[in-house]
Amino acid sequence: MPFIPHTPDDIAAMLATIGVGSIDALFDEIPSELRIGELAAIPTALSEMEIARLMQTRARADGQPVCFIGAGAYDHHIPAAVWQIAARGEFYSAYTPYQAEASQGTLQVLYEFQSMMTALTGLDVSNASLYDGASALAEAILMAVRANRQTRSTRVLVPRALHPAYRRTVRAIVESQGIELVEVSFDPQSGQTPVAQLEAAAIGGEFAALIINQPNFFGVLEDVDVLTDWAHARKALVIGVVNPIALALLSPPGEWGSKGADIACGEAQSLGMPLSSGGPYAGFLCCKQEFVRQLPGRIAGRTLDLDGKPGFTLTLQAREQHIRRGKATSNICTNQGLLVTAATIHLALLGAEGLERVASACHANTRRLAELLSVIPGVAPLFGGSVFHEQALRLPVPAPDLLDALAADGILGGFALEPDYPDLGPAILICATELRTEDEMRDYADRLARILATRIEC
Amino acid sequence: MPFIPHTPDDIAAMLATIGVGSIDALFDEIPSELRIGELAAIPTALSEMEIARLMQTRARADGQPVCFIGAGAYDHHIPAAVWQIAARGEFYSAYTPYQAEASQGTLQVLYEFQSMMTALTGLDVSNASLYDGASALAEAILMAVRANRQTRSTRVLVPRALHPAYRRTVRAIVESQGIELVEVSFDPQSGQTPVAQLEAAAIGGEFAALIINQPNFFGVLEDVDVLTDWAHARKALVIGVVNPIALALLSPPGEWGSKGADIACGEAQSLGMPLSSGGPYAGFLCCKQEFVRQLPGRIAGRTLDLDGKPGFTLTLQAREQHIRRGKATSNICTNQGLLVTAATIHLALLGAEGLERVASACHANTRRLAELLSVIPGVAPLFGGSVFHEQALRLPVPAPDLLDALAADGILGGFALEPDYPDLGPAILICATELRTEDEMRDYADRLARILATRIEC
Amino acid sequence: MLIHDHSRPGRRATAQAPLNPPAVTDIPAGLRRRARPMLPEVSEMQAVRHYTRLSQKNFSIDTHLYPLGSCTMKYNPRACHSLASLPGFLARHPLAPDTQGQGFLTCLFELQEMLKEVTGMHAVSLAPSAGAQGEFAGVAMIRAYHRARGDLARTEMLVPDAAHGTNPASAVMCGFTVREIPTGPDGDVDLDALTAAVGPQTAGIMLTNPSTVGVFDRNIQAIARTVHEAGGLLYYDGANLNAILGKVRPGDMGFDVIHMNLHKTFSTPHGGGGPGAGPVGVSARLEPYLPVPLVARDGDEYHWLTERDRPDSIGRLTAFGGNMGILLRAYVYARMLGREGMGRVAEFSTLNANYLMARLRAAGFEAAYPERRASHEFIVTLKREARELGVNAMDFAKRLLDYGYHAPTTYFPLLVPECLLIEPTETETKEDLDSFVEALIAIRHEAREEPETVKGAPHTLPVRRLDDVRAARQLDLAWKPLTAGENAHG
Amino acid sequence: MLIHDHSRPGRRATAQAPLNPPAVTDIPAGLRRRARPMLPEVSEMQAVRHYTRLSQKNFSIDTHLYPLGSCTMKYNPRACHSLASLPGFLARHPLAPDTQGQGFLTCLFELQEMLKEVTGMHAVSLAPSAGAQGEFAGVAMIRAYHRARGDLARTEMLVPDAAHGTNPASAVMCGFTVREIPTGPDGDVDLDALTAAVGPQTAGIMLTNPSTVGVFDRNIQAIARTVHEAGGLLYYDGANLNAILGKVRPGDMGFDVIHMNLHKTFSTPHGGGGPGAGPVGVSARLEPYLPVPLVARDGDEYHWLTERDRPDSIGRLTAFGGNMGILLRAYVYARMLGREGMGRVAEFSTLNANYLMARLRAAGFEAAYPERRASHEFIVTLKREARELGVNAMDFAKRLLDYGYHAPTTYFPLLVPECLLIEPTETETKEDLDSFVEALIAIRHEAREEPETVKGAPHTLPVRRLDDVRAARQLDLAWKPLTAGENAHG
Repeated sequence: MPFIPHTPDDIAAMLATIGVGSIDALFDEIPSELRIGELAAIPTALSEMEIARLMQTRARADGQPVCFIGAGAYDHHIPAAVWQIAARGEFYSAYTPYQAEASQGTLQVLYEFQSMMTALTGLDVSNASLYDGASALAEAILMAVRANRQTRSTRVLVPRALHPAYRRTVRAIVESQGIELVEVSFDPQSGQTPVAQLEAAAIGGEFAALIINQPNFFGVLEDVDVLTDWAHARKALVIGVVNPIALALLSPPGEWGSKGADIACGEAQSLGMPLSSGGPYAGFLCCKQEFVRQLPGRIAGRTLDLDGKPGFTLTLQAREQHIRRGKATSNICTNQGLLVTAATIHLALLGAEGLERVASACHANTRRLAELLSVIPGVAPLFGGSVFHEQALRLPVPAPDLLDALAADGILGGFALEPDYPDLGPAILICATELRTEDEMRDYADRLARILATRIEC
Repeated sequence: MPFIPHTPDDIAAMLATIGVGSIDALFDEIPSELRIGELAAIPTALSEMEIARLMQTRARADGQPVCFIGAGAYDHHIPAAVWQIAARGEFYSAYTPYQAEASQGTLQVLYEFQSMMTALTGLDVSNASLYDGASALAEAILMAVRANRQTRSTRVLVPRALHPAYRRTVRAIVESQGIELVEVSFDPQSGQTPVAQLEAAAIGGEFAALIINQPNFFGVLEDVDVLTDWAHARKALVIGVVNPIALALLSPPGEWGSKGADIACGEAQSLGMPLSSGGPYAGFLCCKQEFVRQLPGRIAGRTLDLDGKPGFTLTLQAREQHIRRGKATSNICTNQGLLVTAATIHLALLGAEGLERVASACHANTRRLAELLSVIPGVAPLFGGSVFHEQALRLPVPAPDLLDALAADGILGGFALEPDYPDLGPAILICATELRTEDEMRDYADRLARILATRIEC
Repeated sequence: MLIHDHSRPGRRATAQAPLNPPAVTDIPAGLRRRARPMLPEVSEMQAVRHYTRLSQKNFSIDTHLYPLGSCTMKYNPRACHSLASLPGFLARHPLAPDTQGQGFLTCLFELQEMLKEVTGMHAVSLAPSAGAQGEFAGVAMIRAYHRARGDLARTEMLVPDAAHGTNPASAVMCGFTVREIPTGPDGDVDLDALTAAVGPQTAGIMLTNPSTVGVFDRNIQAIARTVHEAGGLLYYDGANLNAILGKVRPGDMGFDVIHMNLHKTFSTPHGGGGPGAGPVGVSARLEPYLPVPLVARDGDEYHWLTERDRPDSIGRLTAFGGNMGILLRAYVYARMLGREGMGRVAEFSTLNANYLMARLRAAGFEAAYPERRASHEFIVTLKREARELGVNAMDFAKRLLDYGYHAPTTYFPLLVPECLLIEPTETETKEDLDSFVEALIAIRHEAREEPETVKGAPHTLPVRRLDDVRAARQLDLAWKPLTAGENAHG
Repeated sequence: MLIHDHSRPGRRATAQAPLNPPAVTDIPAGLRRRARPMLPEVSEMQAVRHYTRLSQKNFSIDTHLYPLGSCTMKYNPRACHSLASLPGFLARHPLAPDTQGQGFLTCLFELQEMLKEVTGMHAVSLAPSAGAQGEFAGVAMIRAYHRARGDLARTEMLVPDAAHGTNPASAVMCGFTVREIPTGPDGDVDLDALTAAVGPQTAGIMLTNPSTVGVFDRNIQAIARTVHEAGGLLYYDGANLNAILGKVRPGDMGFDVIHMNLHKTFSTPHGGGGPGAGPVGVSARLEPYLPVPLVARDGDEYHWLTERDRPDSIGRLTAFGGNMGILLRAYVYARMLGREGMGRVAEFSTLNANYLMARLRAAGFEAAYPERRASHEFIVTLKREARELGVNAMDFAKRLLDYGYHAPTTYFPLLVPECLLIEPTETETKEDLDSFVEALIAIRHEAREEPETVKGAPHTLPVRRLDDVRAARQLDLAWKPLTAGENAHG
């Protein structure tokens, strides 16, 4: 009986104390016709040694290709200390800090995380994380619509240059609450979202919020000050969707335009979370002080104990589902605590200067890779705007097949853009983080050139 | 400055406090002609990301072949919990528990380890480990010579069926102390060390101790009761060299013969320590109560604190070098504390019944592998005696080349015996632990048959 | 001390960032940050020491009995962590082709299959990132189902008063109004009230069974009949699935859609508040609406099904489809339990709960539903102690911390006054349960003899009782430097 | 509680052993064990919880300032652990062919080369498993050298009175007699005494420089000359190498053989008492005697040299040639420090020591060698406090634990009364050193005002001061069951 400590003596003594003859008797209130027999479709138990062998075989099968995909999840260096500490039993196997006095470790980590995210975004407050960047944006939208008392509109402007999966996630989550998402096109030359397109989208009337992503899905930098001021002039709130590594270099949402964005959210995966096929990651969500009571999710606060000593506790619980039930700001119950722990340690190890080095190295590597690839006939940058650490490239042949061919060589060559943006023609989005070496980038360029040479000949 | 926390402000303030103008001035007592410049042969610093990439490449180069080598180091399952806990900073980065009150974690682990080793060996006391099994045997010999007040001999009988590397290690360590090692042959049919050979070796006069290894290097089980009584009848002490996994099945040294072995030692690697190219492992050393003051190495004891509460401390330090200096029982200072921590957790997870299952599975797998290989023409068991989890096999062609050919196929086929035992002819020592599967063993047999078919044809 | 208090300008963990990256020169100045963010500047050892010491301030499964009702704080096998952390899994980009993830996809597919079998549902999606997101997905599927049938009048979701707060919150998020159904005095749903409440406006009912009062609703078949006959669907909140794993299946009880909390029943780590994972299972009629992605099998190949393959899906709940590493942990756990181990989870968690309830009752504590079998949890009400001794459930809970036990859930469910919801789980030993009983007896004794000791508890933890009111009124949610300029060169 | 106290007959961590191994039938009954060994029988969670909680009872680098003189308790970078634990390294059998270990052998070869460079020695063997084994190997090489030259009269090893106890013990293990050389009042070796002691019987001298009194011996060149002229060799005990790394090299000082403690200078984990690693370096004339195995390079291939290749070697010190995983950790550390980082180790460990000494002196504590520069460590003597206040060095040490600091080394070296040997290492911050000073000042104040508080310390640890005399007199070295029969079915 793996994980079950009961000895035959224990069982006998416990049943005697309860006053029943068998464990089975404890289920006697369940209608007997509902009781099941053997679960035939479930295999018999494996020992740890056996499951280890199986998982090792499967993990090896997945290989370790050289990754040039970004598109919302990034292959960064994670300091060894991050997970050696985050995986300590006291963090790993604790739950939501319902008993604050017995959870000061977790609570202080959450408070420090919140502090770091406000420093990065330039906003006043942060929650203690949400499921991921996309669902954080959905919550940000719900929050903005609740918070915008000036327009009372349920329309939200969403750039088409926002990550397609984010747009899909947002739709799935917010549309059932009667929110209307209005799409805003981008400029096919620069890849930016221009004011003219905003004007066009806003024709339908007032709107509660504008989403600005910086950099946008194409890696291109938006003119955030102009966009922010434009939205504020129309009484809309501004939601910034930002990359935390980019924030080491880029103007923080809190300083966009003359008043700053109202809400900022994004994906914290870049801060110490392995790619892990898509999760677990963590979304972050920050806002101006005035909206704090609309902020969903767990929030840790600093307070005093009976002796006047500082300590930490979950606060503003009156917003939450376990108190307000149907009237809560959200149904959210868990956060991504373990990932927040990793992100907090990660940020402590990097500091602002380390984060800036990472950002600079990613930027340089992506520029270098784009340069190497753009030498190949038919390959060229798709947009003219400045980028952070991703670059869209035009291709002479359809991207999906090409990427499959590269993958067979152990190279993940990028993200195929045409399925989501057929109007752009064959194109990929590439990313070279600080982990990529000159050799790896040259190897990619060589293989791409060779594959394209074959294809174009045919 | 990785790992150095000093800021320019710190440095300035510290130098001012000391009253010097530069860090360099702190070295002004060192003759200037001794001061060196750049260490040209040392490469420039790597970041963690860079050294990680390098080490990953190198580790991958070493592959993960299927291992059928034993010969003193064994490929066992290690529960995930073992190293997740042993590598916790509080165990990993603490030192020898000189301040007992601040080291109760380590000290209790040592005490529990000692308790477990005495239970396994059937002896009264254990130390808290030595470097490895071979050096533990050297210390056991030194100890036996000191402890045997009846013979005052410095001769020790060493079976030739003891691991060749153990014999070499013992020689390097004890011969400078005037100890004479007398080799005892084995029976070429059974692989056992017979009494007749002991008698022959003992002709030269009294001897302080007899070494008995169970199983012996060939995996063969010795007739330990007879050997023990023979030695005791000649006033010699008996040193058992034992495998801790085998002790789940085999009679413990403390019960050998009518009086039991006096000392037992061995290699604890099988108890939760990765193969790791040969170390770090841990040697164990146990003895009867009467010899405890001759036992070298750290020993933890249970005592009481000022309030009468039980606690643990290093004890019998009067034997040790930091007190007795030139008169100490040994120069040993460190033990293998971290490995002992792993072994203790490992044994707690397995218990006696789990250990017995492991031992049984190893035994069955090795028997099965020997059966599969012995079907191949020219391959046959070398000895007739019962084995634990290793088996010597006669081969039709020299072993070293054959093993190289298997290694190229990703199979570590065993240990070549003829370099150490040329009189045995071409032969290997194989081992199949509980980790080996029927498929792996069949695969080995198939490949061996194929390779031999080619060789014998030629 | 905060990590910020260890910070000094110019201090760094140098090894952790690229050593000499080229300067960035081609980003317009107007888009650049003016001052570095005020992140802590510490050495590597300072960070390691700070967070190691912080961790020691937590209670956790690995250190303490943690009988937090409705949270199933059972042992998290360490192998689940190490095997989900194998490099091949950890390094895989979510947008890597399926061909480069067959090992990973095989595990997920088999997990889907196992969850189907153990719940009796027709199909499973692993996408939801937590129980609450599973609830949202489940209710959204109910909505999609009625809409697809043109049954637009069904705007009301029935929720028992004992339900988790997430239930009504999720229903509202999906655009439903909530009608509360009372719990009867025996702990089962009040059937008459339910019958009165159902109607053409009924979209469905959200039920936890065993419920949050710790009993299995004996009328579940009648409830299912009543709701189904009214045209509604049944939603199963899997928070308490641990109590019946391998014994009874929600699908067999008549549920149309369920979510499971893998961080409860399948022992993935709670991680200080998450991540969870909340797969949803559905009956055949709801299958088209399952959230994406799903893993499909095609001969020996596994691949993701996405929005393109599943046009009726309620959609995508996160950008990359879920807490994959958590799903792998649940998979490893499920394979180690195996067929024969699933039922043992229910058996021994139920045995432990009933034993603990029997011992506490024998010691004079009042069970909320003494005439009922406990499921894997049960409620003790301290209303008598509160009245007679002036020491309430929260005081008992805080004092338990001093005895080295995490407190049970307090003041939930809302319908039992001064309650402790106690869930020992199957991985705790009899002797630890016995010690827990002794602690509660000792605290009650203290409550009589020296009530201030209990009311002032805890006394032995890193902090004493914290002022939650102050926390909410004088909000301090983030460290701020004393003056904005001080750290500007940070 | 011992793990044995959690044990119950029949309890197990079932997942951890093969589920159904065949019974063993072919081992003669006479060789079989009659009763199972009395190992604890616990569940997996019980083991995890027990050892996790035990770990929390330790002070360690990851949790505390640990200024243990002569032990160099510096930060152990976490990358060293994870990179030495890569599966390719961990799974490698020691007897696997060299062709299947090129990655591993490359690292070791490069480590040998780096250690040569940083010590100024001609050749290095990584074989010794710890400092003491390195000493043994070093002295054995000195013995082998003299013997090979037929110089059999050299039976005496010179050892300063301040030396580590391992020095005389190692010399004796190699068959030498030990003659002690006094330390002069300024902390340097008494040159006159040395000159008087050397002669044709002198095999060599074992020196630590900087010495254990925390100063660099300014006469090292004269010492080398004196011993060499008498025909003896110089042995360097590398315990204090941290103080001079990248600044001065033992080879340049004239040493013939040295050992290094990688768990000190190269920051491999101390692990609660080990494993260490004690590579030895030698001048050219001693190279033939180096312990095996050694890594050699042949073009692009690396391979082990063993007894067969090195007939004059003093031999093998462990069965498989050393603490390989520790050597890998040292390699990773050395590469992260790099050329430029080696000297910084000496600079900042020396800065920290001198700063701490200056602050303590300013606070009125007495340094043992106030007129000297501290090396990376220094001695404070509390003989005045002991005399005037009746509170001795051990009391100060124990009380420091209550203040959250591991104590310095106490009562070593033996020649300074009531001494604390304090080594802060380069990885501690100025502010932590300042707090340490404040703690010592506070304790001295307590020693005046409430001496019993200090003499009764520690007060805040898991146990109070332990009775070492009782431990040695009433030996309790292993758990034993109450009666032999009780657990026989265990």
